[in-house]
Amino acid sequence: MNSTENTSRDKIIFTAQLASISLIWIFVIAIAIWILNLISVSVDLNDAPGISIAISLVAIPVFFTLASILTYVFVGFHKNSKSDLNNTLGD
Amino acid sequence: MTEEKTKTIDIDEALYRPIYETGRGFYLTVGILLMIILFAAFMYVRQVYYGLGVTGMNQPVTWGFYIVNFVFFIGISHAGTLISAILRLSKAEWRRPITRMAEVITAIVLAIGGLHPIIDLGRPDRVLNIFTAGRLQSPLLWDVTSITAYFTASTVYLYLPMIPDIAKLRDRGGKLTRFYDFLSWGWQGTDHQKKVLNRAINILMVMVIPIAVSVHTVISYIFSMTLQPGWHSTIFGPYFVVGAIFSGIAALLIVMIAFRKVFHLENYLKLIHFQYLSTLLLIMSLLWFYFTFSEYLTGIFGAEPHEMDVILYKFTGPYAIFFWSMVVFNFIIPVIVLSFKKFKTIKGILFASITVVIGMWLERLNIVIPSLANPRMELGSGMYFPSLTEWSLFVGAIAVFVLGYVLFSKFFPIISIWEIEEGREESIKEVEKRVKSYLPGPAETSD
Amino acid sequence: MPKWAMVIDLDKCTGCGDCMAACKLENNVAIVSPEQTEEGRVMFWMDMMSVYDGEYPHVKVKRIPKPCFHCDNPPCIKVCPVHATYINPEGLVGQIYHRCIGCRYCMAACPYTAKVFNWYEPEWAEEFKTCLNPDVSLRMKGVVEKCSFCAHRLQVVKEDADAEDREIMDGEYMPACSESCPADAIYFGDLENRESKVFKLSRSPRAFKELEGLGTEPKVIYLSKRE
Amino acid sequence: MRKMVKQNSKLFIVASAAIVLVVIVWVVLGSHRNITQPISYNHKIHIEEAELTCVDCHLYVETMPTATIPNIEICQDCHSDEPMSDSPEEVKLLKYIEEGEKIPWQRIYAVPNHVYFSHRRHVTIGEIACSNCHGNVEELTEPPSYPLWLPTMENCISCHKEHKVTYDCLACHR
Repeated sequence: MNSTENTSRDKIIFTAQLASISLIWIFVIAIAIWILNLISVSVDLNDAPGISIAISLVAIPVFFTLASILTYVFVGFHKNSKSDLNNTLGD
Repeated sequence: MTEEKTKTIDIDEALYRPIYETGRGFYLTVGILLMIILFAAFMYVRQVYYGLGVTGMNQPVTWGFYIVNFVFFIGISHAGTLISAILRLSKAEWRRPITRMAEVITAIVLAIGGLHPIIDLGRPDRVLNIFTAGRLQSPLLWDVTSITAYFTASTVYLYLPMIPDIAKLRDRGGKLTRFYDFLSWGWQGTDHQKKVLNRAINILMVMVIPIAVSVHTVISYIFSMTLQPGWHSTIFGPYFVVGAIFSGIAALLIVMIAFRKVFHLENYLKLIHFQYLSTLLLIMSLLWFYFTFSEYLTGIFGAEPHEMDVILYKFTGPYAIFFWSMVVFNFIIPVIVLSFKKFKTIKGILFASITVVIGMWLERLNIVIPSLANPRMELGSGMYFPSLTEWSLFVGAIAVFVLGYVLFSKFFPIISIWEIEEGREESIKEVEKRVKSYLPGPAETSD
Repeated sequence: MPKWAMVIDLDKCTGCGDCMAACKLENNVAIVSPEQTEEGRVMFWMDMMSVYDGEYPHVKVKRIPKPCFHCDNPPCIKVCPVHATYINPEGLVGQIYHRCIGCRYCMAACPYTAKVFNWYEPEWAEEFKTCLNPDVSLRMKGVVEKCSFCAHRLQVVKEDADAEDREIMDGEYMPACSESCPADAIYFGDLENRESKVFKLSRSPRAFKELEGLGTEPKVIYLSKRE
Repeated sequence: MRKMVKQNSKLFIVASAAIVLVVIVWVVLGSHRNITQPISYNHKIHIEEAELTCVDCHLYVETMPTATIPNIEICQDCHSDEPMSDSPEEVKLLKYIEEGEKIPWQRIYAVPNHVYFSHRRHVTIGEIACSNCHGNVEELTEPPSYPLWLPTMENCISCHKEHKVTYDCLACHR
């Protein structure tokens, strides 16, 4: 943490972690878009739109919850490590 | 602080060793597995090139090994997350060395099982039609959604409890530090981080159970939503879930016994773990029999002619051998082995688990093929012989599973180190406190 | 909106198999080698069921032509994951070969086993290739196909009627099987049109449908005095 | 460090923009497979000076599913031994006629075999002008080198929806 090389390495890893988190969000949003697209197709063709909407109501929140849990963990870890740093510095 | 750390590392050195020491056996195993997988891949490419004619499927038996294995592998996947979530949720302390192994089974097997319907497609080049023009009314789409959800959930559920262990590997230095640093998400083991992680795991384990149940229910719906005799049954949902957990526990036991032997984990996986799990296996075996019995009894009692055709075909037709060996493997052998203390040794449990896995595979076979072979119309019954392509893809799928497991164990500890530590440090006190809270306190005297 | 239906008079049917041949030629159904047929991969859109009653030597054989039943409540379309099989407003159950991903779920779900699959790339003998019907597209390996009630003929008939600004006449739209039947046992027409022959025959006391109890409401109606 | 990330992000944006550009160029160029006809036929002259209409040469447009591309049998009704103009293209045509050889026209509009497309349905019954799909051919002084309107399923369906006519699969698929 003292050497500049170390911090730059940390930064790269941190951005990679951020990227992986955003990948999960992209994945989840892609699934939501996909399901919404299927609903629009089923409405368009009048092909059991009720069932499609019912399934989407269950499926989409599940995916979003999963992504939020991951984000919560990631943010939770980092929020703390900063305050911890301050604490140790303060001590 | 540092002294304590080195101490604990010394204690659990056996768990780190497989990651840092690579023997010739590892390369040999990986090489053999890769060869099997390559051959399977070749057979698959051949199938894509020539068409599904290279399999043994035909009319009316339009589904064969691929769908059987699909249901089978997804069933095995329930080992994992579901067992580990239930054990975590019920605060069973003996879970600690088991959960990780179970979760890994889930993640790998789900990926394999989820690919099987694609292998089964006549036009895999058009698989994207599902995304552009899918119909959510079709049970196949329910499957796509629920398996994706389960795969995501179980991967997250595998990953989160692994973070502290990854951080340990990162702190050890040596190979792949950057990789572990990336995966450890800045874990420092502070109290706040522990709180966050525990909360996330708690939410996940509650979430994972209904998702897991939904997955196998939905897979049973593929069959029970049709009008075919032998499939169109309301019991299929719970029946499949029970069967899935049943085969999952058996697979978990096999994996545990294999790793105990290869990695010398006798200190972690003790006889008591196997006995507890095998008691669960015994319960599931009885439950499985109960469901099977109800299924066939309602069919036979109602005696609807087409239903009877299928049942008689299963009992006495060309597939009778598979039906009866399923009963022996799934019920008679496990019940005999697991009911008597004399047989309930590691070897006995291994034997029972292997028969259960085979028996559950036979059950999937008995569900898929006899119904299709006996169409309602008067066309005579069909026959199905799997071809070399189907066999090699089956073996290939198993090889992918073993390879995935072996590679996982090369990069990550197969037993959750921090949870073992936590068990040593905290849970003895906590359990004591918990048990005390169950017990009646000193009688409150009136006045 | 018309509702196309077929009536097959089993009392008239001689079981000659002409409908099978006509269908095969009209719809470019692939000709499967004897070895593949042995393995259960024969392809007929119009199949012929043989039902044997009694024991040798007193065997009674019933021959029943079996096309796709074009159910009003088709079990196959509910399970299709990609909208490759569907029912159109005129009651025809269509199969769109270029949409089909070959999962064969519809085949597994069809209680009448009316669908066939292209296990290999479809093949014809050299002499046959010159007489393929240009009005019907050729299928490719890995897709499901089935009797379409010769829907390509309806496209032409409809256009003729529209050009002359009139309704389609009874008997104008006829699938190949119905047209070629030497015993005149296969009728085809509009079930909504009360004047049509099919409507009248469907009300006959001899009329019955296959597996009526399943609620699939097939639009192929059989006539028979025998049980 | 941040600077580096910023620079990298710039690089990333530039790289992705380049990829997108390449894809667009590829799609645009790839879809227009330029076709040169054996004779550079001038639609404009034939319509304005010879006062012909589309149907005069493209027979069966109004009565049959498939329209025709005129060949020497039709051309020679007007173009006989004497050239009518000083166009070098007419010389080519006269040579074809003299030798009784068919002009090897290249077809640029085609629907796949599994689609039933009828000109009569669209032109006579639906009363759709030729230019609706074929573009303003009347103004062209040389033959189009690529289809002005691609007969893809999306294009067909969007037009069918616009005109509120059936887009049932079996109306076109066969």
